[in-house]
Amino acid sequence: MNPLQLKQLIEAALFAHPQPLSAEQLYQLLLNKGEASLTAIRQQLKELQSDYRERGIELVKVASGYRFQTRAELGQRLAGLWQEKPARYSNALLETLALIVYRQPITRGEIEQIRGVSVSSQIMKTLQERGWVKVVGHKEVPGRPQLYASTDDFLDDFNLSDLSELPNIDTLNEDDEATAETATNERDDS
Amino acid sequence: MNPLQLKQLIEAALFAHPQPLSAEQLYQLLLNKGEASLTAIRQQLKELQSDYRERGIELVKVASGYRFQTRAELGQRLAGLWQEKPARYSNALLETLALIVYRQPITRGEIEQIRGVSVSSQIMKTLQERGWVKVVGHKEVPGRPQLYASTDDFLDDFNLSDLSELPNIDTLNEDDEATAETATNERDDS
Amino acid sequence: MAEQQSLPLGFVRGEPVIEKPEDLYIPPDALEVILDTFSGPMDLLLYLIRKQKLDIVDMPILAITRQYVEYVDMMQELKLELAADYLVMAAILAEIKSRLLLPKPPQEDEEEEDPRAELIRRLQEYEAIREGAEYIEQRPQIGRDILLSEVDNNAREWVTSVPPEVTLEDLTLAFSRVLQQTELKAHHQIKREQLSTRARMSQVLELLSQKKYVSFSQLFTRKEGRAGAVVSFLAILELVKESMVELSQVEPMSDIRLSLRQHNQDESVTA
Repeated sequence: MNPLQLKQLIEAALFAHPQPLSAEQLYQLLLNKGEASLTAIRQQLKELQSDYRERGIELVKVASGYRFQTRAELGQRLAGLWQEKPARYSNALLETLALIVYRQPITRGEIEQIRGVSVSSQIMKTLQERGWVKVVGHKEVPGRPQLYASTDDFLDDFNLSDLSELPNIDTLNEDDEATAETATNERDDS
Repeated sequence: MNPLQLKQLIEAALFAHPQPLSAEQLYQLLLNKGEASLTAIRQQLKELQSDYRERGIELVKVASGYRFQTRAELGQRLAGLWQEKPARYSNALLETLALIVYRQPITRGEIEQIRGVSVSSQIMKTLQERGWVKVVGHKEVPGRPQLYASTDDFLDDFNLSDLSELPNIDTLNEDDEATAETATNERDDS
Repeated sequence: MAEQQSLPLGFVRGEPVIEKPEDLYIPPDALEVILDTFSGPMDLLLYLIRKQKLDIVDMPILAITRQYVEYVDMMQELKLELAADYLVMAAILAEIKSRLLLPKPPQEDEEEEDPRAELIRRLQEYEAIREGAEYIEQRPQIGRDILLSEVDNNAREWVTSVPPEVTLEDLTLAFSRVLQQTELKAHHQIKREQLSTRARMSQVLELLSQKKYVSFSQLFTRKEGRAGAVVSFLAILELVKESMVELSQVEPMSDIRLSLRQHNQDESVTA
């Protein structure tokens, strides 16, 4: 095998193999007896390293062998390749958010009672990480559950200057029991 | 961004990305407005292809874009890196695939008529699982059978950028001698 | 490939079995191999034609039919699971044969009337497809001839996650869904207050989480006017009712103070 063929073979192997490969592994896995020496492989590895000196990828030696990797400086620019399109929030999350916004301050237990299903901790975490929901206190009932409310960031993100700008979508107007308990200020619902 | 930087960025992106990338995708994913033109990207892709002409890996254009891959001639030698042999496909599967590729869009019934045998669901499943074949519509005949066509993944996996790169099969029957001779030698796979 | 002419039909105990063109004989053990080898009746038919080094258009229907039927009979005798498609083809061949044997002598120049025409057309199409299958098979294939790679990179460290967009419409839709669900339930505890009251409740609670006490008057500002005062007042009442805050007054006529309701040690043990 001539040096160029050997170099091409090593290059392709290092490119295709998911883990780094040492000179010894390359020798054992790729070559038949007498085709090329270990020294020749080392020589070609050195040449490859120099071939890739000015390129977007480089051939580096790590503990378990050689591997190709993209040049570290390019990482930030390459991030664009993996920039995922934003996903969609689940209905469960949106409903939880809606309840916190419209019924604040509210405990998790109350949200669960209304929705009839338990609210995952992940949802509460996501809403708080997003900065839309915060804990404003504790309800003085057994267990002292946290009371959740919406934040100013929520208003900003939804382009609202005040919660009263939220559409009024109370569909329970005809519900007598509820109405009896209702505060009657500023009635503007249809 | 100067041309060398652009080239390095494209090179690194194509090395790092698991799927092929088109010039347009590179433009959209990697560059900020005004940094480089689509034409400049195409230019660098061309240069990269020529840079890798003599190497163990090459830059090829397949249906869904550009990708680096090991040189096909090295495939057999590189097999040493893996324990498992790649799957061989049965004649039945290959004939079905060929019918879909060459005679698309085609119904299962039409495939069966030409092959003279019913097409196993397993074959259709395998072809679809591999992503080589997809349903593109229904034929407006009684029963509205599904019409199958080949996909870009098929082209990618068989190193094609376009269906027209496959040899034409409709000229065959004009030179009788040659065909009769060549077609039988696929039998020895026992 | 050179060995094409002596292509074995199958292997019996390691020995290749080669068909004799005159006298069809297939050792029983070879049949399973044959069935595996042929991808269907068209394949078998094509094989039989090529076996005699004939072109499809010159297909000698009598000989081919005889051989084909012999194969099929043999397969059936051995009770191998034979696809019905092979029998369909046998019937087609028999039909063509009988039409050829009818007294009307076939003329060379009347090719369209050749009863074999349809079968020949099908065989030609099948042969073309076989060729196409071969072209595809010979292409460099991912995983077999070509290897790809995802070269190590540090790009993912730089990826920032873009949170999903939510519109006001999404939110109000979600809320009306919740309301619809609760309406379906027989009884529910959902109370209907004006949103401004609920929001004010949050504000008061938040204020109290920062300060121990808030004076009652602090919660009313002139700027908000009468409506604002009503909202604040209702919010305080609601907070008291829901046991979230306590009101206290040190002496008559002094400012009323709001504080978070002291939590009861005994109650809090449950968790």
